[in-house]
Amino acid sequence: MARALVNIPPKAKRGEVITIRTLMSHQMETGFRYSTTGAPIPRDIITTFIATYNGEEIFRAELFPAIAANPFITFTTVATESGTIELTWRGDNGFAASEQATITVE
Amino acid sequence: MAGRALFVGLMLLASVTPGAHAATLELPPAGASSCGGCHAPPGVDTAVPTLHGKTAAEIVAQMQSFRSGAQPSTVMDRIAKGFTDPEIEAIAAWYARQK
Amino acid sequence: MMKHAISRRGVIAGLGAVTLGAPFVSAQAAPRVVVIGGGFGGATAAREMKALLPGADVVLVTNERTFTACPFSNLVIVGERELTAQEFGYRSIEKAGVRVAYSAAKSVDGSARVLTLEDGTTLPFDRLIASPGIDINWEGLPGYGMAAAEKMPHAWKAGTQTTLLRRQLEAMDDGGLVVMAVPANPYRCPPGPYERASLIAHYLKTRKPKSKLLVLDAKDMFSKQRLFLSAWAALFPDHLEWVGLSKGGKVLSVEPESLTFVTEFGRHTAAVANVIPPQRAAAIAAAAGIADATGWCPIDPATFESRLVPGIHVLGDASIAGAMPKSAFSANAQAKVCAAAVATLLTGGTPPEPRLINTCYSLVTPDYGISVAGVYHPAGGVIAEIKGSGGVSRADAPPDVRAAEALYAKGWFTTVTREVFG
Amino acid sequence: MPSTCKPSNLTSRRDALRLMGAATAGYALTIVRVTPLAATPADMRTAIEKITGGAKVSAGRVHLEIPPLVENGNTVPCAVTVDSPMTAADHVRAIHIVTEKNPQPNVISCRLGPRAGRATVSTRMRLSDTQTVVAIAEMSNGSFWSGSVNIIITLGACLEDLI
Repeated sequence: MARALVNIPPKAKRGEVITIRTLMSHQMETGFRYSTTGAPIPRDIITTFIATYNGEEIFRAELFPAIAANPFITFTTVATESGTIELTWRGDNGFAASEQATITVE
Repeated sequence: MAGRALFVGLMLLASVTPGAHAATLELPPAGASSCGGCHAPPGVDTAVPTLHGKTAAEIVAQMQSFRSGAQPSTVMDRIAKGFTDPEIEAIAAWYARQK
Repeated sequence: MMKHAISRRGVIAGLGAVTLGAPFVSAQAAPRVVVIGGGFGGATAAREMKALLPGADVVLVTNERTFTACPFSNLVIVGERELTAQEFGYRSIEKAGVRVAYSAAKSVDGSARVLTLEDGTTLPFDRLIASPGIDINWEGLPGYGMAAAEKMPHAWKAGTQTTLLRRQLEAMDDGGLVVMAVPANPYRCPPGPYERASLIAHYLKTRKPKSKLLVLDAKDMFSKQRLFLSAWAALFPDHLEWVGLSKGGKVLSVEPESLTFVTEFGRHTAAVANVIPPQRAAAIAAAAGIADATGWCPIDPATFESRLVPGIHVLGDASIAGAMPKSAFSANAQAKVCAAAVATLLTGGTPPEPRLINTCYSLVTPDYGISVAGVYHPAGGVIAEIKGSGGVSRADAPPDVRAAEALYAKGWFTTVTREVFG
Repeated sequence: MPSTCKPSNLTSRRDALRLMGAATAGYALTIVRVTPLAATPADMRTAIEKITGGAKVSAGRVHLEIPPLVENGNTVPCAVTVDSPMTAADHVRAIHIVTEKNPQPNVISCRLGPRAGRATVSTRMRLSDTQTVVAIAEMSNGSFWSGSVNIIITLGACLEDLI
């Protein structure tokens, strides 16, 4: 279901600061809207984004309804060693998705 | 145009107060100047009909039926909805005076 | 206020100076209006100004002797029209009594009310109307610049760029990938990229059916989107792919040597590359002090007078015109309203509240037209759409309605170019 | 018009779209009415106090990069960069973005550390109106710094109601 776009460099030099771009498809329903019948549309957003590098947390974000649909988050990290970068999104109504990418550090 | 120029000139000649001058300019009513972007004077051959030579009553009736949807249209229904009856009447009267 | 000795009385031949005197002006002075920009906005304003105030000394400043119109230039790109059909001169405008200065506007002294041209001419004015249009923001897209535009044409100012893109499409082997980059708002002609995408897809489908167009867009939403998307799905399912912002469509940089587009999440290499770059008000706007930090010109919505420099009015693509899009139709409509406001101010009156109309036609194929229209008025300090008016063509319209809109599009171009340049 | 809409007259579909903005291409909305919600500068101050625990916030070191003129408040690109060496001894612990007039002031709160290498994050946010956006950085020494920028939101000219 969930569709993610991730841009992590496959290779980097040791100590290099790399940019990680992420986008998760999600409508981010704000909870501030009403349907045609006047009933409030319940909030349905991604609330948490976590990035780990070989299991160690390197970045975390708490998201609010003011984040645009299809949350886009870009951050940086230092390429320390070869391994796996894992990205996890969690949200309302049990939303959970993750993406992995391997990076080779020379 | 020549008539309007002469008119403005004469009124300026007879000027009294600054405020009087605004009245001497014969400005088209609100919205009317935009119409000429699509509606050409007679002699220009396009798919869009000319407004010159129509009576004010004809233009008013047409605009009202565009606005109500009684007259099917492609774009004029959307434009007619931006004007009140008095605005349409003013535009129609102004076009009826154009030669 | 007239601060300058009148040196151009000779220009206003045929009109007795006495008829020109307004009470707040020295007795012999003709109001001097200088208009920057020979496009739809400027040329309309100059002509309308002269028609409303025949006694005024109206000077139109344009750096080209031939104006090349952008509307319908997408048909030129795909070989359905010749560039000469887009070209217009200023002879009729001169005949109407407007003096035309063929030079570029260089600087404006807003307090002394003098415009200086590249050729050194100085033009004092009582009111300046600026309709300078856009400049490409050459710093706005890394990798893109004037040299890159020879390899990856923008074709967003009609002329040699238009024919360059056309030649590249004609020279492309069947099976090639055409890639177009579309910027975020604001830019000239909001639906323009999508009309161009449609017509290129139509060209590929009919002439080079193994080829495809990839549109990389920095937006998720665009003008007439639903109409375009449904037309593309029906007409060009194999020839046009649109990638919006949230699908990774935003182009971060280009590599002109290899015709490569670098997006947030990938790379695309083209056989033919069309980069529609970020834009801003033409350079004279910043030089005149009428552009703000946004790169565009804030205005009073009733008179188009600059919020930054009194006595200068700004219209057309360079202005921040609220809900009105940056279109030739808008510029033409705004110019007439602006000229009326300037004429009223010069004769001591209070400009009336205007109504403005815009209609943007787009061609999906040469015989398939769609449109968005709006009626506008000043509200709350900006130009706002009148509630309940306007909108886009019906989604379920039959082919004869689409064909009629294509004809109306052509009718509009014929009429407006005749009104302005004919 | 965005810059003139009072909360009480946010009733048109276009306003609804602009304010709440879940619409992406082809996504059918069923919304006709928008609740008249808008935070106040006081709400923003409260949100900031909650972030800082009442500590003093100094202006500076935090740079917000947002286009000054935005036609579509649904998707406003935003980058925050903080002047920091990002060493173990001296780094940014958190970056927060808050708004003045959105229905809820908070936009995002990011936790980072020296492993980030640079103190910079980007996202895309929703802005309900022309307003001030504030970014706050929490440093490893416990100090708070902020930068702010005023963003003009205009109605997306020529934009179609996707309803």
